Amino acid sequence: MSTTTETTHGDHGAAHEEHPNRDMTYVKVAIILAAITGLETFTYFESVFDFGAALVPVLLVCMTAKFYLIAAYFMHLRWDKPVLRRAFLTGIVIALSVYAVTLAAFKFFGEGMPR
Amino acid sequence: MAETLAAPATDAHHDDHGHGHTITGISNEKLAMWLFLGSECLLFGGLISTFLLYRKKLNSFPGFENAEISKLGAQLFDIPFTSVSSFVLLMSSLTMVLAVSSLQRRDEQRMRIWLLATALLGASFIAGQIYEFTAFVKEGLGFTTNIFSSAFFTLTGFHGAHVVIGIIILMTMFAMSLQGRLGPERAEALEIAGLYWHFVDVVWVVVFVVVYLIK
Amino acid sequence: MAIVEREPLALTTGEPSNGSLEPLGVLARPSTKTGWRSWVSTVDHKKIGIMYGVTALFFFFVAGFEATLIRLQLAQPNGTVLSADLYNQVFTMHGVTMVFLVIMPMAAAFANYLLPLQVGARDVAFPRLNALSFWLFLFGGVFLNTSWVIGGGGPDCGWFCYAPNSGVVFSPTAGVDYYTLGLLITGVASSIGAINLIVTVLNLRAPGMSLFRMPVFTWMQLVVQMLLLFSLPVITVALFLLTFDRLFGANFFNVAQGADPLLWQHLFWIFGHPEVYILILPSFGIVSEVIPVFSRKPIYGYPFMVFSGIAIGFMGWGVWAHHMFASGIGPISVAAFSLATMFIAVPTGVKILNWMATMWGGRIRFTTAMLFAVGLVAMFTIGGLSGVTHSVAPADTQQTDTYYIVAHFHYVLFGGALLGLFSGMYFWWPKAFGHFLDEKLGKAHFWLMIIGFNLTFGPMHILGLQGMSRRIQTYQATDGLTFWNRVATFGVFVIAAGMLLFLYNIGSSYRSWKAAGRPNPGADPWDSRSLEWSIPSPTPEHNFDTIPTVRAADDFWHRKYGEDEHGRAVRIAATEDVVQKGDATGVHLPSPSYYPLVLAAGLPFIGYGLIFNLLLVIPGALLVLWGVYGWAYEPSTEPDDHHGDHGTAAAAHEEETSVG
Amino acid sequence: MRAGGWRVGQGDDKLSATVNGRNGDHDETRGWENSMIGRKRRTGALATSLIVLAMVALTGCGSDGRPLTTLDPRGQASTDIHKLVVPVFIVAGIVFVFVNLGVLFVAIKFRRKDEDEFPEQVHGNTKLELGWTILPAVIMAGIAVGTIATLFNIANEPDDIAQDFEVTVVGQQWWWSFEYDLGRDGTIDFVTASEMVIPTGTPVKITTTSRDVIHSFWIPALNGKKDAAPGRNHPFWLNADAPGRYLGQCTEFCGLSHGYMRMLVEARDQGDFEAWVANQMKPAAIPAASDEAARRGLEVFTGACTSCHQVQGVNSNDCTPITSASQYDVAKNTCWVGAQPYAGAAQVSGYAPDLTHLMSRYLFVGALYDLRGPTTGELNRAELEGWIRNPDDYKPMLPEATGDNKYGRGMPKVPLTEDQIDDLVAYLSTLK
Ligand code: HEA
Ligand code: HEA
Ligand code: HEC
Ligand code: CUA
Ligand SMILES: [Cu+2]
Repeated sequence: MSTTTETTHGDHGAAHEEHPNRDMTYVKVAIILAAITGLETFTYFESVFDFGAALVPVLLVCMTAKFYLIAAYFMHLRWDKPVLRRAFLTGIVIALSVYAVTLAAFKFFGEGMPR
Repeated sequence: MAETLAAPATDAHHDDHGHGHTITGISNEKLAMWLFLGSECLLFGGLISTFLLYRKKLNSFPGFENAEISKLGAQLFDIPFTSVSSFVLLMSSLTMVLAVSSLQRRDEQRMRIWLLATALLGASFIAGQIYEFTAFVKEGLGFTTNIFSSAFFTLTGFHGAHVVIGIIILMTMFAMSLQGRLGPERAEALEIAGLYWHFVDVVWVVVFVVVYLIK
Repeated sequence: MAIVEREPLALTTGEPSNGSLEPLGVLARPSTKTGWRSWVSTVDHKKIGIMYGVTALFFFFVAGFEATLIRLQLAQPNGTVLSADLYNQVFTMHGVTMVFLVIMPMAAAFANYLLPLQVGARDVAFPRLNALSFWLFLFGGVFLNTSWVIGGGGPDCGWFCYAPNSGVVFSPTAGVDYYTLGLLITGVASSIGAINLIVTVLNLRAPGMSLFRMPVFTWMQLVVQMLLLFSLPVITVALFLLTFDRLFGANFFNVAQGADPLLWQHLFWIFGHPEVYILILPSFGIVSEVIPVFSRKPIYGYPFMVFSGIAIGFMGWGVWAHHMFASGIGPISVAAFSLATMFIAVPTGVKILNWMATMWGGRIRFTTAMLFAVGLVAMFTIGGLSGVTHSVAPADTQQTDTYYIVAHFHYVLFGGALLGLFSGMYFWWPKAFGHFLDEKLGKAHFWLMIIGFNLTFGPMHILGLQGMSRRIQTYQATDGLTFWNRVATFGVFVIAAGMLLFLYNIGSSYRSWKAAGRPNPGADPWDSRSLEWSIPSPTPEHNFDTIPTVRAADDFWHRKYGEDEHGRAVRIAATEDVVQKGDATGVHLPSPSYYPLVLAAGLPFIGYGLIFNLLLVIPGALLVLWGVYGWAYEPSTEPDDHHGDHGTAAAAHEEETSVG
Repeated sequence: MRAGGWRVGQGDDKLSATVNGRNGDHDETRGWENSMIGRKRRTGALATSLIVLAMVALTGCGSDGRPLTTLDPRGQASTDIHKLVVPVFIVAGIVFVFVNLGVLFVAIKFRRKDEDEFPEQVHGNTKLELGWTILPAVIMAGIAVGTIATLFNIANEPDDIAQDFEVTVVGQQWWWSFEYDLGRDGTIDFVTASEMVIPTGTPVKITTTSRDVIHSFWIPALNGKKDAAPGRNHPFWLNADAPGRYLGQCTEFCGLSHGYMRMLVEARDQGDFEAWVANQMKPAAIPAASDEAARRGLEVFTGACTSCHQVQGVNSNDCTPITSASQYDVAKNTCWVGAQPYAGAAQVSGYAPDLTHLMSRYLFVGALYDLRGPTTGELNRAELEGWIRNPDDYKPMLPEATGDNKYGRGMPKVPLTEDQIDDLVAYLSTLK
């Protein structure tokens, strides 16, 4: 994978400066993503290590981190115009808040769920 | 005529550099894709919430606390297996972004390889999902078995359908590339297809944690 | 002149333009500019807008006929005009048709026609997708209405189709399947349309047209399209769940399995409440254009108008459960949603008062368009105020599902949305068709509508408070509800007379215009403010000879008028000198295409297939495939249409992502 | 079929006669003049509001002859609601007058008179606009305070709620049943249909639920609505200030005969209520041998009707006919929803009204028809026979499972001879 970087860059040089070669970054991000996925999977083996009450928060943090990394790097939001980020974020924010409220109305959070 | 009216428009900026030939500098297609992805958040959000609600409901439903039924719920999950397919899908995002990157640097040959790799990884994810589904059905957890199963198959099925559509798009682009219709000048088209692909991956990131790992 | 020519713009996606790609398939492009072929293959936003309008008007008569049946049935106790079963289908289809096939597409008609003009563009961002939206809407609407003739009657579940009553156990005929599949089809249409229009507004603005120089109508449509974009997926989920339940035996609303019937309600109203603002905001936009023009004053408090629109859009997301105050969601949820709902009165009030302030001190011309606009201000307020009385949750438990609610939503929908749309019709008619609608007939139309409307729906407030439930196919003589029901039934005939007069007006205005030798109304017949009036009437196919450069809000007005030391407008240029001539030639426009039509035509087949026989899915899927691939292999612009001297920002883009 | 003279909603004076208590020993003076139906509007109740008065004047005076009106509260909750809504109506009325007169004024005053004249080009006034942003917000905040207070006031069970019994209100297509749990111990002691009886003064704890689709329980004079949803139990309470008969209507669209799904709440004095309860607790007596028609009727009944209907003392626990009254044990009866923890809806109404004390009711068939004369208490034989002869004439239903319609709902037309119908009515009229 890493060889990609040099060859392509050498071939085409400065003519395409608007497309900086980020392949190394992508690979690094992918390694981090893989590592987080490993951690996530690890939580499943409770007999090896029990996260206890921290399980859900840990998983949610892992999930958010992966989400962020993919959206920011692979989807270029980091480098693209803010309008695009806002369009996507609007969707996420509306979805999160609206559905959280819905679930709350069903008494989803907390113990038990009276009918 | 008033002076101001004759004066040249100072704010008529023509920032025609980069991709943008529009007033925002973003191409129509890319903006459209992001808007679409924004709206997809609400779609998957709805499916995920339905699933969460019904998983919890089933557990508290009278007569359903017993072992036999809960066997027909989350206990069936084969986490190591799903972890592998999650990993496969994750890596397909890497190959996708490398394909885009290759095309941007005019390396069409390499782009085609990455593209094919992405499609293959996507296909193996789908194969894994088909295997998982058939295993569940064999265990007695069909689409119509209970509220949990309906919600589970619908959510993962919608995601699977998105992946399949993504594979079709990727293969179409692969074919176009072979025909010479996907040159570096159309790198953005590939990038946009990639956005869709990454989004489908991101949805799985959420599904994997929320559906499979959190009990 | 002051208009700075904008540079021609290149194709963004580098579609090869060497002409090597032969259009594929049997559907060769039509070359005619007139005749039915030019309509079915058009990708011109103006023609599409007009088709939206015509279709919506047609459906209005259908739904209005259904309303008339409802009123006839209710004219006296124990009515026998309709059976209970038919009544349930009729009111369901009345509501569904009015909401999804009348107001939404009528608003889409205005959006399509006007947004590109108001932001100074040559077309929408994706002209073929635009055509696809229209055809999907048309076929979805027709599909929905064929339930009357094929397959055991219309849906009988009410327009919000609560589960489990809409499940296959309780509604065994195919009616509800038409509802779910029909709304899925029209939903796709609206989603595509929303993306298209948002991109158009954000990306294709003329130089200098910053967001805060956009006309208020454009702003309101932008908010509406955002609401559509994010709310449609929610009802899509709901509709899919119900479809899966009904057709494939899923358990989403199967209470015996532990499903919760409130899930549907939440999903529906998360969509449904933004939906009602989707219905009203376009009309708010129209009125915000009409009132300034006929008051000869700028809109009062432009920033407040814009921000209140945005605020309504945002707050609209947090109030959905006010439709569920009696549904048993628990006092804390009820309290939260009650409070959230109340404060929507604030931004809406800003709009009402700013319109009044716009008129204040103006020199008001009461054209028909202005009458309808002022009618909205007065009538919508009544509906809004009854809305406030609903938002008081304990009070709403007495009001919900009574005619008091029916009164509320007809006041906001008819007295708000519909009056606004009529105002827009009278206002932009000359722009679209090159002649006026007769003002005398128009005013008669207006008064018949206002009087009939109040006669029909005013009494419903009383009926509701006196305890008349909605969706009942009849009431008892001893309920004491007969008198006001009679009045309401009488009212609908006054409305119908008004509507027939409107039809007559359309015909007779056209004929007398023809008889008078087709006099042209000129580019700017009303002395207006926004860009669409700076180009000839009817709008030339290429919209703008040259894309204008914008320096201020109401740029066109400021080309005509300056201000003297007292802040009074003074003419600085003759209108004829500042308008465009419409004589540009060789403007590069997107070519017509049949493929949107082909693609859209596949979906009803798939729908029928799911309902009756899966074999029918095959021709449907083939049509869709044909559409998609024909589309993908057909360049959006014919190579030999390429004249090159006037590029366009938008029109020539190839939608490569549309393959997926 | 719906003879006017028999209608409960009739506001006539002739209905103001006293109705005798079923047990005879209670000389009930509640009668019709105490009921909200046909009762004169309470003076002064609406005098608080000019606007509401105007509205009421428009409607042609109060609740007279309007059994379902919301403007004439007769219970604690409905009165609270009314006290809340009247000021809101006033505020709305003021804004209405302000805006509409304002529009009228502006329209007249600022008409254009001169072609060429131009007004001052005012672009706005931030202070003014902020003013009319804040003012409505303040008004709404005021309304919000009252709303929240009333809301929780009504949502919370009152302290003096009846401790000795509670009622589960069950909606089904297209009638209501009321399951009384004496002692609030979770077992259902008796069941009525269409008519529910409560004591005056004390609030009564109610739970709404449903066997099939969503219905909504609404007695306008006593409280707002509460949906009855399958698989869900919604807490609710009712109380009536004075004895009377309060009509209600199902207000959530629930299919074919939704419009015909009504119910009645009858409030009785405490003693009267207790007598009623005591009677309801009794199983039905087997008709005396001398009453041959009724005996024959019972035979027809067990042959044709008990597959759906229950008569305590005749049907067994598992809903099949029994031979002796001793087999009847209400605590173990599994035919009733609520007799055990609610485990999801049957999805389809396989249940029919309990007829044990049919003749203790005045209305039947979704509280739509008079079973007995409101003044005389005399059996409305024609209606009852007609109903048994052809139920579909009275109420659109889908009793037959046909084709797509997999489950029947409602009462079928049972093939009976006229003699059999006469006998049935003779038997049914013994079910006091
Ligand atoms: C065009 C569509 C539209 C619009 C704009 C509105 C606007 C509002 N609606 Fe309405 N509504 C519907 C369409 C609409 N509604 C429909 C279709 C239904 C029924 C669905 C069904 O059941 O079938 C419904 C039902 C409905 C309910 C549920 C009732 C029930 O079923 O029990 C409620 C409850 O809160 C409600 C509230 C409101 C409020 C508070 C507003 C506010 O936005 C109104 C704000 C406006 C004003 C208040 C007037 C102007 C303001 C001023 C002049 C300022 C000063 C005012 C004050 C200080 C009060 N509406
Ligand atoms: C924009 C939306 C809109 C509009 C404009 C209307 C317009 C009308 N509506 Fe509608 N209505 C709804 C949206 C709308 N409605 C909705 C959402 C519901 C809820 C449905 C549900 O509960 O599920 C509803 C429900 C509803 C009910 C309650 C039914 C019930 O609960 O049982 C009633 C009852 O009177 C009614 C009446 C009318 C009338 C008389 C008109 C009139 O204004 C119509 C006037 C138009 C015409 C008359 C047609 C034009 C003229 C001709 C065709 C000429 C020829 C005329 C004849 C042949 C008579 N409507
Ligand atoms: C298949 C079931 C079924 C059978 C058999 C049946 N009924 Fe019914 N009956 C019903 C249902 C359901 C209702 C409620 C109808 C409504 O009000 O919507 C009802 C209502 C009634 C009522 C009115 C009860 C009330 O309080 O509202 C009477 C009386 C009655 N039936 C008598 C009979 C008699 C007598 C027979 C036998 C000849 C009979 N029924 C057979 C289902 C049945
Ligand atoms: Cu039961 Cu409506
Ligand atoms: Cu709403």
